[in-house]
Amino acid sequence: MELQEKLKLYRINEAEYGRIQELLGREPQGVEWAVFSALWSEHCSYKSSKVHLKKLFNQSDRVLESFGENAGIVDLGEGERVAFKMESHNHPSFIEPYQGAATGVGGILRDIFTMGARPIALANYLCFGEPEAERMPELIDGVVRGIGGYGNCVGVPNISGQTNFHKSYNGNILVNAMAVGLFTKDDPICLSKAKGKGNLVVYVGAKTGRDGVHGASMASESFDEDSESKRPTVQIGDPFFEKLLIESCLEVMKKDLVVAIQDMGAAGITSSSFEMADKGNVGLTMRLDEVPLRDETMTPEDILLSESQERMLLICEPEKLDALQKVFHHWGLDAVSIGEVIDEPVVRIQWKGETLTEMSPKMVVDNAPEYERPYKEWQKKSDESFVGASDNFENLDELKTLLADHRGCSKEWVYKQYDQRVGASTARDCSSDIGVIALPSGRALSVVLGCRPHIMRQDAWMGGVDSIAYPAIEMAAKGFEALATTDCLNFGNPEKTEVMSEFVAALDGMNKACEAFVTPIISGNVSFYNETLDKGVSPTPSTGLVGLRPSVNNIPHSSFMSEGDEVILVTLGDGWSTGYKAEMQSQNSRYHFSTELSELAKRTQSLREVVNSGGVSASRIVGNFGLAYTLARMTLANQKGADIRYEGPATYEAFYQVVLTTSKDNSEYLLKQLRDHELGAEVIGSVTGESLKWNGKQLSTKDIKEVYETSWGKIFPQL
Amino acid sequence: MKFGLKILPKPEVLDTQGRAVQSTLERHGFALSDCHVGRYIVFEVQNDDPAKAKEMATAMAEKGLYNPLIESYELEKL
Amino acid sequence: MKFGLKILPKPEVLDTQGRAVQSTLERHGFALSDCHVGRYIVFEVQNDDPAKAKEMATAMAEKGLYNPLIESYELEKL
Amino acid sequence: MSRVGVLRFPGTNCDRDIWKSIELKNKTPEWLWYEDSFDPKAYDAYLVPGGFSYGDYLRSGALAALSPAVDSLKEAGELGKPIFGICNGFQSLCESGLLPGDLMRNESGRFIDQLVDLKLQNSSQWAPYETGKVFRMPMAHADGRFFINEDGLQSLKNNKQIWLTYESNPNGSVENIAGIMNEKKNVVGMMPHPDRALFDWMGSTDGLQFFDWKG
Ligand SMILES: Nc1ncnc2c1ncn2[C@@H]1O[C@H](COP(=O)(O)OP(=O)(O)O)[C@@H](O)[C@H]1O
Ligand SMILES: [Mg+2]
Repeated sequence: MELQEKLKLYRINEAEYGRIQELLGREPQGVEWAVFSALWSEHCSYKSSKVHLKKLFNQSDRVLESFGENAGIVDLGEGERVAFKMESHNHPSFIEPYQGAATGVGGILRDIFTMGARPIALANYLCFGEPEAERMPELIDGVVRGIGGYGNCVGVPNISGQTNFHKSYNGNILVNAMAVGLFTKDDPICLSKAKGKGNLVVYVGAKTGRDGVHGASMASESFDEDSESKRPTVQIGDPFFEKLLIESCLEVMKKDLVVAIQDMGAAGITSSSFEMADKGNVGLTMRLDEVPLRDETMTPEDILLSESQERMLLICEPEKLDALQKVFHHWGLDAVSIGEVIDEPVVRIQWKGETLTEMSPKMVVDNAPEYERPYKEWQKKSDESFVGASDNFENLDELKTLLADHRGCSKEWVYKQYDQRVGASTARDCSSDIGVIALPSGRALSVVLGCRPHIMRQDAWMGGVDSIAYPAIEMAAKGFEALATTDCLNFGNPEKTEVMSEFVAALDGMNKACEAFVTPIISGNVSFYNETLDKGVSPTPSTGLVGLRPSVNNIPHSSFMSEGDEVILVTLGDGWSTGYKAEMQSQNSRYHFSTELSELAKRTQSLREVVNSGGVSASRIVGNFGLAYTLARMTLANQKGADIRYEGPATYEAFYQVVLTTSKDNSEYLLKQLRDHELGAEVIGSVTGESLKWNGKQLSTKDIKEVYETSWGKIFPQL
Repeated sequence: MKFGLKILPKPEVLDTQGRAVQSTLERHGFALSDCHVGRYIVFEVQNDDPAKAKEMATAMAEKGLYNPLIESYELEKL
Repeated sequence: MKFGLKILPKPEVLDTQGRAVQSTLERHGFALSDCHVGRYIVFEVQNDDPAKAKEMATAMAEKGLYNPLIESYELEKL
Repeated sequence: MSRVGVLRFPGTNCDRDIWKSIELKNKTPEWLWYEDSFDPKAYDAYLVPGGFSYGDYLRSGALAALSPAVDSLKEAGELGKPIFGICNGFQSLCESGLLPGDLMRNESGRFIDQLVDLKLQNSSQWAPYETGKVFRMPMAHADGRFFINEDGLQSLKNNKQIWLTYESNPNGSVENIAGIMNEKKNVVGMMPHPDRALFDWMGSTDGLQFFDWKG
């Protein structure tokens, strides 16, 4: 093959090629091309983002594992710990929505149980294009079926999520999945650090096929006309097989039969083997010809690059192999030894007795390229002259148009297809603004996703702040303390200065907020090149936060509960955005935000304490589309209305406000509590009747429910 | 005119159902191999000209009855 | 010896998949009727005696590959 | 204290949930692995949990019905032992012939997770209450549309084998059927999940009343 063809096929540029020659002191040969192609791809090496990720705030006294491993781990106390991570599967989902989304869920689950944690919750963050965009209904249908099809079958409840729409996703949908796993008292944490000369390298799980060969490097490229021709065999997920893998892997770890374990994700066996050896400062031999194959005609290169699903690589002491295999056979799976751990720090890849290559994992992994992609200093667009005074909200029919829009209507069609309760631990499901799981200790764990793309589009820095502050405040409003964060940074082409500038600004905003709220980022994933024919997605750094509450009982609801309850508006910060409505109606978009993040965090903590002091019947952050829409949403569940008198904006979005309701008897006490904590709080009305009254104008709860719940079906009749 | 459409996973694509069905039947003492599970679709086309009808049936298969990324099909006249 | 098993829902059973497929195709402007969606299973039986092999294949179908309450099947030798 | 055998197939995923439910009622659950036949006399009652046995491949519950454990379960049924299948457990009992009829793809063609209200049509030892009582609990399935042919339906009615019905039909089941019994009334199955309605924080505690069986 011509050198130029080679470089194109393996997606290695001239400079990287030169570096490889330098490192090897010779030309790369045979499978070495595949190894470098995989491990130096954007997807595996984070070459465009590493320099910035290093700056992330990632520690707190609760953090047990942060980056480096398959997922981050936080300590909840009382012997309970959780591992969690979020990952994207954008490109595969655009090509084959069902399998793309399904294998995304499977992959993130493996990152969790490889560490020894039992998966207890899933959440998903989706971005679609305009409803009328080409293929869009089909893509939505496939993605939702895929996520449900995998998660429901493997038996992990999906308890939260977000579904966004914008034209910038027309050619690049985003499919991000988050998984959370629990370690109870005596569950060991297993790492991927290979060690122990003479220990065995054991291959477990599904046979290897041609699935996704060259997939990792493909996920590191923009789509263009000939993406068709580049298509690798579609990866097929088997949730049934994954369930068996979960049970068997957790069993061998509990029985202390494994020294180290790692799932085979992007770039399959290549990245697992090199990374395990690299972390342990040891070497490995791998007899590729002993890897179980689905297709006997596969070449060593195919095997190295295969991304077949539901496979694990583990290290096991020779005398424990029998016991290990017994467990896997019990679950109907195979476990075969394909190599050994050696002292010499090289990965020796063998094929039918001959050595194909022998490379130092340090050399390959630690020398992966790192780029300081050019970007511009960020100019915040905060406009102090914008004080969010009246947004001249005319009448409640405007509210109806918001409730009827695909961006504002119910997403029940989506989450109804997810099993939200398997495991019998779900205390709040997708219909609530936060997902909650009951822990064995009787405490409650919350999961909330962040990142509001319309705020990102106003200002990447502010959007970054919001992607942490918003979910943290949603948790506080329900009495939860946000503990840590995972993220999934979805951006366009990092070789473009504007894209890189937004990336850096968003990350800086997130990072400052994480420091202020003490929600370290302990795991995550970067997805660049979300771009088709030169059009990229608007910046979308989705986040997933987990939080803790001392008890699973008496968590405030999200809707008006009882006639006569007082409605209190709590203000935590000084800032406004013209918001989603302005963007939708392409009015000029402005915002300002002038609260110190440390102050915002302090008030958020105060809010949490007040909420947990009791008596709050319902709570909700003032979110997309502003206060009027938020209140309308609060009438849905129980069809209880409210009489509201409020002179401030109806549709502008505050940074930040929270609505609380409490009984008349308790409101004096609650207001005093709030004010003692120096939180701005005013009674804006009371729960009453069968309609939402806004300064005299009214809309019946029946109409609100009808338009909110039936609009999706009208927008997507084919679904 | 009536047609039957046999749809099977492409050989290079993992057939999750076939794998499960085969291993289960084997565990229950059946000697089989190379088991694959797909879909069978029958439908009637309003056109008496065999050539035309066949053309329409093929168009339907191509348009939406099978997924070319992961499946292959065979059309039979009934 | 290779066999193909065509499984279709019985006429008295409401075939929701068939209904869905038909309406999708009709939305795409195709004229069809009487659309039914079932399963197609292919497998190899280790026995060279055609009669014996057929017997084994039938046994597998009867043992559980189809459900007589809701489905009917047709076995074909490939 | 009564011993309860809980069947486990590859892909069963509500096994731990059921375990909790049984312990809440101070009974003793024990696992029964699908590959092993067991002594049908050894247990006072049997539960077949929900999930996706064999990934719901072929037909929900069809491959589970072929396992040795189910052969033993059939003997237990003959002996009149109380047997209760929930969701995928119900599907497996139908596929194995322990219960009449079968469960097919929901009319919408989609998986549905939602709260439902169930009405007790005929009392059983698994829910020994006066008929007409209404329970609220979640359902979560893709294949929950109960089907049985005309004659079958008639005999269900004649023998008072219709156990539970949906107050509003979510999946297209004939006659809103959510759960049924066998002729001897010792084997029952239902699609919704009493094992997911045990505590206030779950949104309902009505499920507790389904684990009060005699014996
Ligand atoms: N993809 C999804 N998966 C699960 N739940 C979702 C998904 N998309 C939206 N939801 C749920 O639907 C509800 C409404 O979502 P949304 O319209 O974004 O309003 P909110 O401002 O409350 O997030 C939320 O409670 C959210 O949990
Ligand atoms: Mg939300």
